[in-house]
Amino acid sequence: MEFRTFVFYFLSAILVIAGLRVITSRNPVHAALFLVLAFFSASGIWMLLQAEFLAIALVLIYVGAVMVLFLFVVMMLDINLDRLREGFWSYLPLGSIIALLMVAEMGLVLGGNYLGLFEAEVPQTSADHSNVQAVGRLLFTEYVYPFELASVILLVGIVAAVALTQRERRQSKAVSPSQQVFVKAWDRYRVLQMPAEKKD
Amino acid sequence: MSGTPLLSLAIWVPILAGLVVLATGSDRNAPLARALSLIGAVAGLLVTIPLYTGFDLHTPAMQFVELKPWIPRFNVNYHLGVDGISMLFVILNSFITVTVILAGWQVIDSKVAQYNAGFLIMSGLLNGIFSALDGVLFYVFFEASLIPLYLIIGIWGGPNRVYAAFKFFLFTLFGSLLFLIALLYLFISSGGSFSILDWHRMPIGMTAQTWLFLAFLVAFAVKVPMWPVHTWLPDAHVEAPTGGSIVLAAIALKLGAYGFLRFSLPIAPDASHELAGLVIALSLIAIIYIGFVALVQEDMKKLVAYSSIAHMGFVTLGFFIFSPLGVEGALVQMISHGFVSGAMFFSIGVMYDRAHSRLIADYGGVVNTMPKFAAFFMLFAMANAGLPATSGFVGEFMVILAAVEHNFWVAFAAASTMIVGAAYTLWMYKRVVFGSVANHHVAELSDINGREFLVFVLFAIGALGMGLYPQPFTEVMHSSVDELLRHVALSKIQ
Amino acid sequence: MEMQKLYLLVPLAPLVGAIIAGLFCRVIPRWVAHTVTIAGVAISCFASFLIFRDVMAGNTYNGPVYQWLTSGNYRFEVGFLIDQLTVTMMLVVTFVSLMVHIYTIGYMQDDPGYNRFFSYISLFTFSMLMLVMSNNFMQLFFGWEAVGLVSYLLIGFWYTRPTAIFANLKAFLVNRVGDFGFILGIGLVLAHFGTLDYAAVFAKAPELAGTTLQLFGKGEGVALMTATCILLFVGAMGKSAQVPLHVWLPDSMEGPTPISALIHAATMVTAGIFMVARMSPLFELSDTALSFVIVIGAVTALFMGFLGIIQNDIKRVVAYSTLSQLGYMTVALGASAYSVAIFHLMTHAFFKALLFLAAGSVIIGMHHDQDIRNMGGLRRYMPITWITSLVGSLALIGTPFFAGFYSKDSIIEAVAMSHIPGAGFAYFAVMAGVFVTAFYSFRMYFLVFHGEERFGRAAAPHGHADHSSPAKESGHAGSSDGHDEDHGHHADDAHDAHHHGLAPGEKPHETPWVVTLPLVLLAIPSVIIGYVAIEPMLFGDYFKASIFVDATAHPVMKELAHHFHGAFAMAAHALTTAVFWLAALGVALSWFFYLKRPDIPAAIKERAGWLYTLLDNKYYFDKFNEAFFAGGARLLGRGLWKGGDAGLIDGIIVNGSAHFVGWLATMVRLFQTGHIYHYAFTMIIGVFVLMTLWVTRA
Amino acid sequence: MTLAEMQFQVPDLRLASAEIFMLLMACLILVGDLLVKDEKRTLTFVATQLTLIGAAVITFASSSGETAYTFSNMYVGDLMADLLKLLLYLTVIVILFYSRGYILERPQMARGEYYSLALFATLGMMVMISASHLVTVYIGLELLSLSLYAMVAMNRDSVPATEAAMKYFVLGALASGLLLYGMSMIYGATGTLEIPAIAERLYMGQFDKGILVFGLVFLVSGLAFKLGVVPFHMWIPDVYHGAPTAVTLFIATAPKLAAFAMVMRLLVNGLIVVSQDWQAMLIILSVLSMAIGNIAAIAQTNLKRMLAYSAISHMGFMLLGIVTGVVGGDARFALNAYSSAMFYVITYVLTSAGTFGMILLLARGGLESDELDDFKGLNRRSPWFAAVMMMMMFSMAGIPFFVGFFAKFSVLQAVVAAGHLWLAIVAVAFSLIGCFYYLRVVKIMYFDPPTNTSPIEAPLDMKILMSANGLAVALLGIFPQVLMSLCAFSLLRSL
Amino acid sequence: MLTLSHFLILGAILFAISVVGIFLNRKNLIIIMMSIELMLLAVNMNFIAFSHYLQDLAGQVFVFFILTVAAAEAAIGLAILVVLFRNLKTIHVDDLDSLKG
Repeated sequence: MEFRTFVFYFLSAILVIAGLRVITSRNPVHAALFLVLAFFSASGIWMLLQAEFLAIALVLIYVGAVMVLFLFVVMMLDINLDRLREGFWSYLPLGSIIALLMVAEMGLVLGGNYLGLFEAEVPQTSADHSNVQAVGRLLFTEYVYPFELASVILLVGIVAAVALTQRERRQSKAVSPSQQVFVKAWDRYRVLQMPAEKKD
Repeated sequence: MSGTPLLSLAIWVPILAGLVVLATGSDRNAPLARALSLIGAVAGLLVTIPLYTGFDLHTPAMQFVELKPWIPRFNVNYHLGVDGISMLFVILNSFITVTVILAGWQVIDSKVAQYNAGFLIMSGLLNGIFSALDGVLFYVFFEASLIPLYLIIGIWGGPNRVYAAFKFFLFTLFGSLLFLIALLYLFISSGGSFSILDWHRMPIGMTAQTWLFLAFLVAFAVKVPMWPVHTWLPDAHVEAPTGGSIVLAAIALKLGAYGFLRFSLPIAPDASHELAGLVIALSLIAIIYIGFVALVQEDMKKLVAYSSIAHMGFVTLGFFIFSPLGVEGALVQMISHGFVSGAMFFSIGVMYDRAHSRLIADYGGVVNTMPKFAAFFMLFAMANAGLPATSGFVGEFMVILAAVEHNFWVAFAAASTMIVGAAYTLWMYKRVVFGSVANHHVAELSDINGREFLVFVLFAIGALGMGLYPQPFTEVMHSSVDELLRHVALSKIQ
Repeated sequence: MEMQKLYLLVPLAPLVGAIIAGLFCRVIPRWVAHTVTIAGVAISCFASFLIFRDVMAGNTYNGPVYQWLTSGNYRFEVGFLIDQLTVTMMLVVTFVSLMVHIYTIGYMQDDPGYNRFFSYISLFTFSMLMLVMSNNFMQLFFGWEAVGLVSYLLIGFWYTRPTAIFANLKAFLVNRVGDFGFILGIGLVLAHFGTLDYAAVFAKAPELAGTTLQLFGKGEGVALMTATCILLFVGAMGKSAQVPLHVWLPDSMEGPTPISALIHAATMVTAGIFMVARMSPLFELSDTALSFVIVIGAVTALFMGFLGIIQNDIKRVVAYSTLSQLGYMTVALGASAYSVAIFHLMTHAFFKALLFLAAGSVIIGMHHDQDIRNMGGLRRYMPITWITSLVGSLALIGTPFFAGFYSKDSIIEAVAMSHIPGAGFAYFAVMAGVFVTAFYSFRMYFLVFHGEERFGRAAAPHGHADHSSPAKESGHAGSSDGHDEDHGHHADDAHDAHHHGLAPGEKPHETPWVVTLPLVLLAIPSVIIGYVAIEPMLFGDYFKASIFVDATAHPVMKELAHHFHGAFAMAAHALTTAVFWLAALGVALSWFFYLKRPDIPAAIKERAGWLYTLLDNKYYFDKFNEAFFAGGARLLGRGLWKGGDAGLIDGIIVNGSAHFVGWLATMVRLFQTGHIYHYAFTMIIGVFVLMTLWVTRA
Repeated sequence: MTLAEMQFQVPDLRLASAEIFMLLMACLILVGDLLVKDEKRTLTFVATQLTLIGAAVITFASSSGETAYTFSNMYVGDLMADLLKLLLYLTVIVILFYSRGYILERPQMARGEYYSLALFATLGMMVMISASHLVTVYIGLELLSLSLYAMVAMNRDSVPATEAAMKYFVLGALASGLLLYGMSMIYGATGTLEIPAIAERLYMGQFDKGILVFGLVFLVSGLAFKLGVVPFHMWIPDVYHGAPTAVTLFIATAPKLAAFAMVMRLLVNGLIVVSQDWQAMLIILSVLSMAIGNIAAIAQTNLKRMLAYSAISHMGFMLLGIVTGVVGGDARFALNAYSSAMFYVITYVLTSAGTFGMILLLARGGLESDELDDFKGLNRRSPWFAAVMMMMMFSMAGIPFFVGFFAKFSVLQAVVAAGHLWLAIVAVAFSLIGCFYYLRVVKIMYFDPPTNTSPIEAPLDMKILMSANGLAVALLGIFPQVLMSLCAFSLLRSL
Repeated sequence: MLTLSHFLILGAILFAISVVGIFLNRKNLIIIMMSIELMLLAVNMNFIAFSHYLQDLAGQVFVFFILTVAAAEAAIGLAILVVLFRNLKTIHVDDLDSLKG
C-alpha cells in the first residue's frame, strides 16, 4: 500500500469515526469537538487531492469560525443535558438499515463499473503549481458574479442574525425627581396583621 | 335580424343585468333590485324572441352564428349558433328566468340583489351552454353555471342545504371533469380544433369512440340525471329555494340531455349504437325504479324531484331509439318538463311560503283554503302525470310510440310510467289538496295573490299551449333532428 | 264546408260553456253557469241531430281540423270522422248529457260547487265528443284520457270526503292501467301501419293480417293483430270496467249522481265498447282477440251481476248492473256483433241514465240517504220517480217491447250463434245473467218503492253501516297518514256530511221538475228506442261502412238477420224463450224474497255465510289490489328508496366515498407529525425510493 | 484550460443591470433604514417599492428578447427570465402592499430589515431566474432561502413562527445538501458546471449515465423540495402555518416563480437529454402531490394550512406540464407543455397572492384570522371581499370563468397531447377531491352566519389592490389569451 | 492505488452518516445542525474529488462557495436556534411539534 493510500485510509477512518461520534454524542460539546476532528481529517484528505486552498480554508472557516460559533451557542444556551441523552438507540436499527442500504446503493453506483472513465491515476501536478493562486484567479475572474453574491449572502447572514437575536437594551434605571415627590408612604410599606402565637 | 348578435345578447344581457343588480342592490333598496332584475329578465326574454321568429325551418345548419377568436393559442373560438335542437331551450331558459324572478319577488327578503343576480347570471350562462358551438366555450359555460346554483342552494336553501349544495356541485363536477378530458382528447386528435361541428365530421376509431362515449355518458348522465348517479337531485331540490328548484328542474337537467345530442350521438355514432342498450336500460331503470321511489316520498319536493328523474328517463330513452319520433319526442319532453316541473316546484313553493313545510303529512284539504291554487296545481299535476292536452303528454306519447317501433318490451316498460307516474303525482295531490282541512296551518292558508297567479298563468300557457298544439315546437326541430339522425346513421370508423 | 263548421261546433259549444263556467266559477252567478253550459250542450245536441240527418243522407266526412304534430314521417292530426257510428254516439252523448245538465240544476242546487260542477260536466261532454268524433288514434287517446280526467274530477267532486277522493284516485289509476295497454296498442298500430289515421289503418289492415311479432323470444311469435287488438282492448277494459279492471266503477258512485248517470253509466264507460266497434276492421282479423273479448265480457256480465244482489246502496246496485250490462256489450263485441253492442250501448245509455237519475231523485227525496234498507213504499211520495224507475228496470231486465229487450235479446242470440272459442261459456253467462239482472233490479225496485216504509226511524241513519268494521270507518276524519286506502271500504257513506237522511217522522217528497223532466224524457226512449231502432241498426244498412264484419269468418249477424222477422215478431216470440222466463223468474223470486218473505234472504245470508262474505268482499278484488298492487308498490318503492337510493347509492357509494376520503385525510394528517426528524425521514425515504428505482434500472 | 489561458473578460453589466440595481438599493435601504426614526418606516417602504419599480423599469428597458450570456456564462438573460422577473417584481410589490398593515401591527416585524430581507430574497430569485451555471443557481437559491429563514423567524416572540423557521431551516439545509450532492454528481458525470455546457456534453454523449442519473435523483429531490412536492413537502404546511401571514404570503407566491425557473434551467435547459428519467421521477412526485395535497387539505381547519396543502397539490399539477414536454424523445410538444406549466405557475401565484392577501386583510389588531371559522359569514360583513375570495377559491378549484380553469385546462391539454390519458384522469380525479375544500371556504363565507360582525377595515390601497387582484383572476379567466401567448412566446424565444 | 471511487464512497458514507444524524436524532437541534455541516462536507468531498480527477478547478471554486454559504447558513441557523430557545426554553427536537397535522 503506498503512502497516499495509507494516509487516505487512516484519515478516512478518523473522519468516519468522528462523523459517527458527532451524531451519537449525547453532549453537544463533545459532538462539536468531534466535528472539529472530522474537519481536520477532511482537510487532510483534501490535501491528498491537492486542494490546498480549500483544505486550509476549511480549517480556518469551519474550525476557526463556525465551530466556535457552535460552541458559543452551546455554552450560551442553558441546555438541559440530561434530557438530551434520552433514547437515541431505540430508533437506531431502522435508521442504520436505511443508512446502510443507502450507502450500499451509493457504493454500487460510485464504486462499480461506472467509473472506468476516472479509473486512471491522475498525474500529480508539479510542485510549483499554486492551487491557491489558481482558485483565487478563478474567483475573481470567471466567478466574480457568484463571488459578489456570496458576499451578499454573508451580509444577509449578518443582517438576519442581528435582526433575530438583537434585543433592545432596557431603559437604565434613572431616577425621576418629579415622580419621587409624589411618593406616598403607603406606597412603600404596608402593615401586616400577624396573629399572635396560639397558645396550647 | 342578420346583423344583430342575438345569441350574444341572450347570454350577456342577463349577465350584465345581474352584475348591475349586484352593484346597485343592497338590502336597503330591495324593491329597486327586484325591479331591475325583472327588467333584466324580461329584456333577456325579449332578445330571444327573434330567434324563433327569424328561424329558418328548412335548414339543419346552425343559425344566428357568431364566430370570433377567443383564445387563439388553443384555437378556441367564441362560436355561437343555434339549430332546431337548441334554439327552443334558449327561449325556454329566458322564459323561466322571468318566472323565477317573479316567484322570488316577496319570498326572498334577505340579500335580494344577490339572489336575483344569481339567477340572471345563471340564465346567461345557461343560454351560453345551449348556444355554444365551441367545445371549450360549452364547457366553460357548463361548469360556470354550477357556481350560481351552488350559492343559491347554499345561501337561501333549507336546513340541510350545505350537504345538498356540496353534493350537487361535486357530483356534477365529477361528471364534467371526465368530459373535459374527452374534449381535450378530441382537440388533440382533431389536430387542434375545438369546434364541435368539426368534431361531428371527424372520423374516430371504435375504441376511441367507446371511451369518448363513456366519458360523455358520465358527464351527461350525472346532469340529466340518470340512475344511478341521480341521488344529488332530490337533495338539491329539497334544499333549494323555489327559484333554484325551478331552474334546476326546468333548465339545468336539460343540459345533460342536450349534451347527448350535441356530443355523444354525433361525435361517437358507432359507439352510440353499440351502447344504446346500456343507455336504454338505464333510462328504463330511471323510469320504473325512480317511479316507485317517488311513490313513497314524504316530502313533496323530493317526490317531484324523483318524478323529474323519471321524466328525464324518457328523454334519454327517446334519444337512443334513433328515430325522429323518439328524438323529437324527447326534445318535446324536455321543453314540457321545463314548464311542468317548474310549475310543480313553484306550486310547492307557494305552499311552503305559507306553511313552511314540504311534508305531505303536514297538509291535507288545501283546496278548502286555496281553491285557485288547487286548480292550478291540479293542472300541473295532471301535466306531470302526462295527461293529453297538457305538454306532459306529448313527449311521453311520442317516445312511447317510438319505443314500440324500436322494441315492444322497452315500450312496455316505459309505458308503465302511465300508471306509476299518475300514482305518485295524484296520490300526493290527493293527500295534500283534497280532503277536509287537516290542521290549523292549512286552515290559515291564504289563496294565491296576483303575482303568484301571474306566474301560474305563464306556466299554464306553456303547458297547455304545447299540449294542444305542439306543432310550432316540433316543426323547428325537424331539419336538425333529421340531419342529426342521418349523421348518426353513418359510421365514423374508417 | 258548412257541415265542417257544424262538426266543429259540436265539441266546441260545450267546451266554451265549460271554460266560461270553470274559469269564472267564483265570479258568475249560478244561473249564468247553468244557462251557459246547458246552452252549449243543447247547441251541440241540436247540431248532432242536424249532422245525423246529414249522415243519414249519406254524407260522411273524414278530414283534419289541424295538424297537431309532425315528426319524421308521421303526421298527427286532430280531425273528425263523421259516419253512422259516430253520429249515433254523438246523439247519445249529447242527449244524455243535456238531460243530465238539466237534472243537475235540481240535484245540485244546495251544493257550493254548483258552477264548478257544470263546468266539469260540460267539459266531459266536450271530451267525450272529441273521443267519438275522432278520426285517428291520437285524438281518440286524447278524448280517452280527457274523459278519464273529468271522471276523476267528478268522482272527487266532494273533495272533503275521504271515500270520494280515494275513489277518484282509484278510478284514475285503474283507468291508467287500461291506458297503459291502450297506448301500447296504439304504438303497435303506428309502428306497423305508419299512421294513426283510422281510414288508412283500416285500409291497410288486411295486408298485415299475417304479420307476426317476436315478442317472446324466438318462438312462433304473436300475430300483430292479436297483440294490437288485445292491447287496445285492455284500454277498453279499463274504461268500460271489465274484469279485472272493473274495481273502480262501484267506487265511482262517490261522485254526485248526475255524473254517475252521465259518465259511469251512459257514456264514458261505453267508450271502450265504442272503441272496439270502431276498431272492428282490426278485431275481425284476430279470432284470438275476439275470444279474449268474449270471455272477459262474459265473466263481467255474470259475476258483476251477482254482486248487485247484496248491495244496499241504491247507486251501487245500479253500478253493478252497469258493470254487468257492459259485460253484455263486450260479449256482443266478442261475438262480432258490433252493431248489437252499439245498439245495446244506446238503449242502455237511456235506461241506465234513467235509472241513475231516478236513483238520484230518490236520494234527493231521502235527503241523501242512499241505503235501500231505509226506504220502502216510496211510490206514494214520488210517483214520477216511481214510474220512471219501473220503466227503467223493465227495460233493464229485458221486458219485451222495451228498449233493453231488443238489444239484450239480440246479444244473447248473437252469442248463441257465435263460434268463437269461449262463446259457449259466454252463452251460459249471459243466460244466467238475465236471471240475476232481473233479481237484483227488482230487489232494489221493491225495496225502494214498495213494501213497508222504513225511513225516518230514530235509529237511522247511523246505526246500520252495513258491512264495515268500526276500524275501517275510523280513518274518516281526513287524516292523511298514508293509510287512506282503508277508506276504500266505501260502505260508510252514512258518516259523511252529505248524507243526512230523513229525520224521524219526516216524509220523502217528489223532486222538482228539473229533476223529473229528464226522467220522463229519458223514459220515453227507454221504452221505444229498441223497437224503433233495431231493424235499421242491426239488420238494415244503418252503419254502412262504419262497422266492418268479416261475414265469412264471423257470420253471426247474417244468421241473426236470418232469424229476424221484425221488431214486433221478435218481442212476441220472446214469450216463448227461456230468456223471458228466466227474467220473469228473477222478478218473481225477488218479489217473494223481499216483499213477501223478507226473512228468507236473511236466512240464506246466515246459511251461506262464505258465499255472502265472498260477494260482500267483491271476490276480494279490492283487497287483493290493495294488498298486492298498492301495498306492493309502496313496499317496493320504500325498499328501492331506503335500500337502493339511500342505502346503496347514497350511503355506501356517495357518502361512503366521501367518508373514505375524509378518513384518508385524517390518516394523511397523522403523517404530518410535526417532528423534524419524521419530515427529514420522509424526504430521505423519497430520495431512497427514487434512487432505488433508478439505480436498479440503470 | 490552464491558468495562463484564462483571461478576465469584463462582463456585460448591462444585462445584469437590474440585479445590480437591486443589490445596490437593498444595501442602501439597509443602511438608510438605520437613520430613519419613523416607527412606521414609511420611507423604507416607499423606497423598497420604488426599488422594485425601478428594477422593473430596468428589466423592461434592457430586455432585448434575445438570449445573451454574461459573467462568463454564469448569467443568462432571455425573454423567459425577463417575463418572470417582471412578474416577480409585481408580485413582491403586491406582497409588500398587502403586508404593510399586518407588519405595522407587529413591532418586531415593522423594521427596515423586513424590507431589506425581502429585497435580498427578491435578488436571490432574480439570480435563480437568470442562472446558467450551477454555482449561480446554488448561490441564488441560498440567498433566497436564507432571507426567507430569517423572515419567518422575524416575529421573534411567536412560538409557532420560530418553530416554523427552525423546521424550514433544517429541512431547507437538508434539501440544499441533496441538491448539492446531485450537482456534484452531475459535475462529475459531465465535467462542467455550466448549464449550456452540460446540455452540450449530454447531447454529445460525453457523460457517464450511471453517475448522471444518480445525481439526477438528488437534483430532482432538491428541486422537489423547493417546489414543495411530495414527499419533500413536509415543511410546507408547518411553515405556511407557523410563519407570520405576511411572510407566508411571500413564501407562497414569489418563490414559486423562481422554482419554476430553476426547474426550467436545470432540467430543461441542462438535462433535457435525460428527460425520460426526470420526467418519470416527476410523474411519481406529481401524482403523489396531487393525492396527498388534496386529501390532507380536506381535514384542515386552518386556512393557511389548508392553502399549504393546496399549494402542494397545485405544484403537483404544474409538474404535469413539465413532465409532458418530451414524449418518447420527441420534443414537438415541449413549448406547449412548458408554457402551460408557466401559465399555471403565474396564475397560481396571482391567485395565491390574493388568497393570502385576504387573510391579511381580515387580520386585525394584531390578531390573526387564519382559521377557517374567521371567514364565517364574510358575505354579510363585506359582500365584495367575499366575492373576491370566492373568485380566488373557484379559480384555485379550476372552475371557469376564473383563470385557474385555464391553467388547469392548458396543463391538461399538454398531458393529453402527450398521450398520458391516465395521468389526466388521475389529475382531474384529485381536482375533484380538491374542489371540496375550496367549496368549503365558500360555504363558510356565504352559508354560515358571521360570528364577528365588525366591518372590514383595511387601508384603501390594500382594498384597491385586493379588488384588482380579484378582477385580474376573473378577467384573465375570460381573456386568458394574452398571458398564455406571452408565456408561449417567451419560452419560444428562450428555449 | 487511490481511485475516484475511494473518495466518492467516503463522501457517500459521510452523507449517509449525516442523513442518519438528522433523522435519527430526536433530541438535540444542535446536533442536527452539525449533521448538516457534515453533509456539506460530504458534498465538498465529492466536488474536490471530481475536481481533482477531472483536473478542473471549477469544482473547487464551488466548494469555496459552499463553505461561504454554509458559514452564513450556520449563523442564521444558530440565530434561529437562539430565538427558539428564548421562546421555548428548550432545543429538544421533540418539543417542536406545535405545528402538525
